[in-house]
Amino acid sequence: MPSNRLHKALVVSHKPAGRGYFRLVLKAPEAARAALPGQFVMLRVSDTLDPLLARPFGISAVISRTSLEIVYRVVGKGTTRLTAAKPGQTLHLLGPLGAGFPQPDKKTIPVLVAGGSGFPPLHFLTQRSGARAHLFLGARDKECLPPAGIVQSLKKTAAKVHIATDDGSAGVQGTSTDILNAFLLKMEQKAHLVLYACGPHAMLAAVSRIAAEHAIPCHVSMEERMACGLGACMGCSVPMKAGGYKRACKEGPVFDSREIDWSEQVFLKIKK
Amino acid sequence: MPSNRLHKALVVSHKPAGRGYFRLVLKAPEAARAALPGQFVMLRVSDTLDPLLARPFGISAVISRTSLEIVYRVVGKGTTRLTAAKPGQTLHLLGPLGAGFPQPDKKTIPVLVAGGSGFPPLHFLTQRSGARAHLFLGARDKECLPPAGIVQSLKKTAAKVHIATDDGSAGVQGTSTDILNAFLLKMEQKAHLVLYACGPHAMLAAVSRIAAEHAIPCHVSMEERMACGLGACMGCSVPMKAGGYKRACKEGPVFDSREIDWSEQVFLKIKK
Amino acid sequence: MKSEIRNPKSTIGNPDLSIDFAGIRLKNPVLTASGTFGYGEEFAEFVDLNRLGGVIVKGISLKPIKGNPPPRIWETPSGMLNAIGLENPGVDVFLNEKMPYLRKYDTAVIVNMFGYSLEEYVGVAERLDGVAGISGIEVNISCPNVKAGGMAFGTDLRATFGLLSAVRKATRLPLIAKLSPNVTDVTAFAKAAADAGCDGLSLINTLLGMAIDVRCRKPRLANCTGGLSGPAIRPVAVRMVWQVARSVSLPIIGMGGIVTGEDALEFMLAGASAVAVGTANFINPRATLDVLNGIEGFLREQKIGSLREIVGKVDAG
Amino acid sequence: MKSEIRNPKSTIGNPDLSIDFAGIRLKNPVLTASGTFGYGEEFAEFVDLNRLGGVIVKGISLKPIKGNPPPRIWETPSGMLNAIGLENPGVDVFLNEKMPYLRKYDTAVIVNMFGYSLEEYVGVAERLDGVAGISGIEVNISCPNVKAGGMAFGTDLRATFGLLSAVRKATRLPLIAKLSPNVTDVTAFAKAAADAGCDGLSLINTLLGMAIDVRCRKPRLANCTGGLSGPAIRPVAVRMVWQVARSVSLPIIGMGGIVTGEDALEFMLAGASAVAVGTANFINPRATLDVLNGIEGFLREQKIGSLREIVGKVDAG
Ligand SMILES: Cc1cc2nc3c(=O)[nH]c(=O)nc-3n(C[C@H](O)[C@H](O)[C@H](O)COP(=O)(O)OP(=O)(O)OC[C@H]3O[C@@H](n4cnc5c(N)ncnc54)[C@H](O)[C@@H]3O)c2cc1C
Ligand SMILES: Cc1cc2nc3c(=O)[nH]c(=O)nc-3n(C[C@H](O)[C@H](O)[C@H](O)COP(=O)(O)OP(=O)(O)OC[C@H]3O[C@@H](n4cnc5c(N)ncnc54)[C@H](O)[C@@H]3O)c2cc1C
Ligand SMILES: Cc1cc2nc3c(=O)[nH]c(=O)nc-3n(C[C@H](O)[C@H](O)[C@H](O)COP(=O)(O)O)c2cc1C
Ligand SMILES: Cc1cc2nc3c(=O)[nH]c(=O)nc-3n(C[C@H](O)[C@H](O)[C@H](O)COP(=O)(O)O)c2cc1C
Ligand code: FES
Ligand code: FES
Repeated sequence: MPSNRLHKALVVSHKPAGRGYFRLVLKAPEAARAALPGQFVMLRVSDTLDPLLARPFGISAVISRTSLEIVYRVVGKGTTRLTAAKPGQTLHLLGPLGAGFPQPDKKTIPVLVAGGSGFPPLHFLTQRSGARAHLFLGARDKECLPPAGIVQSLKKTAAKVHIATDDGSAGVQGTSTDILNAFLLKMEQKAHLVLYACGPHAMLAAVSRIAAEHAIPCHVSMEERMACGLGACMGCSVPMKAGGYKRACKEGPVFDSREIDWSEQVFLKIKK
Repeated sequence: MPSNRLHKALVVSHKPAGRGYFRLVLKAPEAARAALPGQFVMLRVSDTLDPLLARPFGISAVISRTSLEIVYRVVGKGTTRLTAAKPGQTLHLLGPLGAGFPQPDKKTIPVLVAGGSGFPPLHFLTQRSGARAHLFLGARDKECLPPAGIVQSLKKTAAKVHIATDDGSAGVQGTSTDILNAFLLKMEQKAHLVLYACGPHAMLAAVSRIAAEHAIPCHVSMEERMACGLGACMGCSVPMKAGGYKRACKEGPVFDSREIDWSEQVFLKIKK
Repeated sequence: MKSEIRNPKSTIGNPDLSIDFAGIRLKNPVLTASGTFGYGEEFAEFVDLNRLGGVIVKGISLKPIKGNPPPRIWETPSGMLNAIGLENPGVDVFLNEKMPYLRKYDTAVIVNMFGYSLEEYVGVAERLDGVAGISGIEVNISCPNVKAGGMAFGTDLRATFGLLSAVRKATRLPLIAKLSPNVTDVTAFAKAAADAGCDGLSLINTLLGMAIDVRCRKPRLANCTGGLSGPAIRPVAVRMVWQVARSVSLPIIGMGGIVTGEDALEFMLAGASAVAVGTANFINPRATLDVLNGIEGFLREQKIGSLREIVGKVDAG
Repeated sequence: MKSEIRNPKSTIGNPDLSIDFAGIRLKNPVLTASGTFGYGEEFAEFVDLNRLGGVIVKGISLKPIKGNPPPRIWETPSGMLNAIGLENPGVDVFLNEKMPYLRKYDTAVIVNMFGYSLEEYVGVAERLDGVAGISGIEVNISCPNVKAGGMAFGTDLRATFGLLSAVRKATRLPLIAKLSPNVTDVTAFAKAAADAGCDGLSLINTLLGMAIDVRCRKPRLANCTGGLSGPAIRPVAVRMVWQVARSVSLPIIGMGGIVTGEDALEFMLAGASAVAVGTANFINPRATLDVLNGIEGFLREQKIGSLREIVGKVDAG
């Protein structure tokens, strides 16, 4: 039973990327070949039983025919432990997992909105089809933006990167949704715009509201707690407008924003 | 409340020593200064909650005014994890702990008997007062003896090292207790002999029987499972002939072999 | 019926792992714990299902169940909390869409089921009875996640007996009662299951637990409490299997924190005839095979020809 | 009497951690769990006992207890099993040799005690009553290690009520009942303790567990089963504290796997007025102070002036 999604990934490089992030390059040829923007991997951060579960991370880039890039923020037990991984060692990697972003077609003008540590999948998306993309980054202040290296790389590939910070320490003062809204209001021709968003639930809810107002299709990538990443544990449920739940690891993490029951999302959710 | 027994010990060097052992040199000045042969330390092998407890290791040598040597065998979860400790990192070290061997006086001829991974405390003892010591090493076969480097160092310091293996692949064929017994039978003048033994319970029981037969004082170092190492958990009990138990970590690990209730020791014990 | 190890005089060289468990033929004692292996399909990419002793599927009810609002899971030291809320598509969808897939494999299919009333339990049992490819029924009387659910039955002796007796009448399939660990004396519930005519027992289900986000001042799970599983609970599970094996003659499927072959062997020495791998599937999709290979390797190493020489053989003095 | 947080209008800058627990004045809510801190002296080298809210000493009985044969402990995933067998020098030695040392410190001394019969419990209570320097009694009705011991009381409602009522009559000291987690409904035992006139509750004691050496085919503990403690059981402990806090008005000492200040705050949000640090003392002799500093730091960070704003304040929806 040869599986092409369970890998012993070799740590090729692993360095602090600034602003509390680490950049991890993993050699996992089959995964690198198959990876699509919006998909993720489950990484075991240690072989001990604590921390027990693997951690989900979006694929931030495919940097060679054989290697993947993960950019992660150190927020707790698992990511702290992960920082100890040294080049030359291997990590158990499961992936690529989930359904990524629908591939933008020739005419599409991708509008990307990233909040918090949600930029990696969008970084991968700009790599693949970013030439005409407008990217919106928002954060409390400059230090909460993605690492400088990532912002640079985004500026290189995307048509334009729009930045907003609550305190105005970088870009314009305000939120990513403020400047997104302003941007869309200025646009007469919205026919080919498609929104792609990843970040905290509250931000995604706001983005999907804006999308609805401007009648623009919107794809959101949902970060839910995950145990298996394979659709078996039912732990990563996202509430659907149609009733019931879908699994972020299987039907998602990318969903059409109109499918999601944001009320439950935003008000029932308890997550740092 | 300044404590001189809880240390962040710096890993100075950490290398395989052969025959399944690792040699770990730790910088912990206060501990190095205070350490006595037969005492031990509790080492935390990781900061995660699994493995949870610290591991007890005898002090195998004080190799400078500031550094201790530990020689450990990789037998399970904790020691396997410990092998990952890299020079430059620190380990939580508690010690020196327990009561060591009674200091041999001028006249004493120390007779040391080591089985299994019980040699480190005796190695330290020969360092301190080994000039006239006879050391007996026994093992199943050559590969189960202490690391070659340790055997060399023992031969340097001790008056004589007697080796026995069950299969005769090193030294004479037989057990350490066989050759110990033969050695003692040959001796007319036993007045100044004192036995010091460390190893598996069954071997210690045999040694103490031999000591009794030859009316020689005998000090044994007991390896018991330990949680606290401080005399608080009551987990490391050794049954006493007088009834009740004493704590290997506090009253021990070294006991007068005549104190111990070997029947319970040998027949109730369940340990790999 | 007591579990029987098949053809005992097998060659040492390759030990015989097959058993009859409560009348179910298992090619080996390694099963999948309900709710941790989906309906098999989710793991078929990693595990040749033909190699497993059997698959115990995610709990099935008479009608589809939506499940609890998120968050549904939280990691704890060497364990995890879950409050899935027994989400499942219902027995009809299971039979029409999941069973056809499972039938393709040469492995025992044990259907875990539950209800919110005695009638619902009976209803599911009736629908499963005689369905081709179903080897047995595991009755979840113990799921601690749903206030209205299993708990009430699984922690009340008379309710447990009444429920299992009713289900017993509704099916001729081998009937396995899955007991709750959240009780004072698990052996009393094991006896009640035996008296009700069950053929086997599964234990343990999850321990009821809770975790709190101290900054939000909210439970980590929307449901407040959830079921604790994983290696953290293994000592409690081994203890309960040992207690039950000594007090009831029904064969036992042992589970609770099994990650390695040695973990599984602890349960078997304590008295379990078979084992189920649960949470470990999440941290390693091939965990079931690792456990199987671990057991086989151990038997070889110890020159043991048959599981009969292991089951219940702990020397408790 | 319900616990009262002292002078609530303390300055935010340095939060007031002192409380009245069941009539016992505690300078802060951090105590030591019985059996994990000896009689204080063992840890005085690492912890200034004056900084602790109080010391709950190793369980004391009327006569000295030899304890169980070794091995007595075994490590498990994020936890440990122990079957010490309540070894202790007896109440007389305790009063003559241990209390004089503890009296030197400005910290509350709570004496954990037990017996093998109601009379023995009462006997110990009488001997402790009115002894200078003893702030309160914690009655261990729940130690799972000794077959003849606590278990019988702690898992039987009527026995629990009878025992605690008798002990209540024997002493005017604040009386704290330490409950067993190995029961179906811990709140029923909490109510029984309240009805018997106890002033406070401690929970949880250890969960009954077992581990097996698969090569020797013997239990890892000579006693077969033992008590499971450590971070592994924390979710069960937090759940039980939460359930009890909602059903009984007695103040609670929460314990079970507390290693950090945040762990302690989980218990306090769930409803514990004080906490006890147990197994963590073994992996870090300064654990009690780390927990204390963690709580204080959190209150500062969150600009909380008094514990009153924390205790029982989990928003369970
Ligand atoms: C599909 C997906 C893609 C992600 N991509 C990235 C990425 O590219 N870069 C990045 O920095 N982070 C990403 N995250 C978030 C990342 O998984 C968490 O930051 C990480 O799991 C935190 O683990 P921890 O042990 O350090 O934190 P802790 O808070 O100690 O974790 C405790 C538990 O909560 C879970 N958890 C905590 N935060 C989150 C979260 N935001 N989402 C899901 N589970 C969480 C953990 O997995 C763990 O089980 C992604 C999450 C998902 C679901
Ligand atoms: C006073 C003392 C001095 C020791 N000195 C040395 C030494 O110098 N070199 C050396 O190699 N070993 C020594 N040991 C044994 C060493 O502590 C164990 O080998 C080690 O704890 C094994 O841990 P593990 O997790 O790898 O093994 P595991 O078997 O996975 O450990 C499981 C549990 O059992 C305990 N345990 C296992 N074996 C022993 C043992 N033999 N004694 C006590 N506890 C055990 C562990 O501490 C752990 O709590 C000493 C033990 C004691 C008590
Ligand atoms: C996410 C999850 C879902 C579960 N769903 C069910 C279920 O539907 N029915 C059931 O009887 N047990 C269910 N269980 C309990 C497991 O089958 C098993 O009894 C328990 O997890 C202990 O085993 P483990 O520690 O190996 O996971 C579930 C457990 C988990 C973790
Ligand atoms: C080695 C050991 C000895 C213990 N002895 C006692 C005791 O004598 N009396 C008692 O009431 N509880 C005793 N306990 C239980 C602890 O007080 C505490 O309730 C339990 O360990 C849970 O807390 P923890 O997980 O922080 O250790 C003991 C626990 C351990 C680990
Ligand atoms: S993470 Fe298990 S179903 Fe999605
Ligand atoms: S190890 Fe705790 S008393 Fe000896």
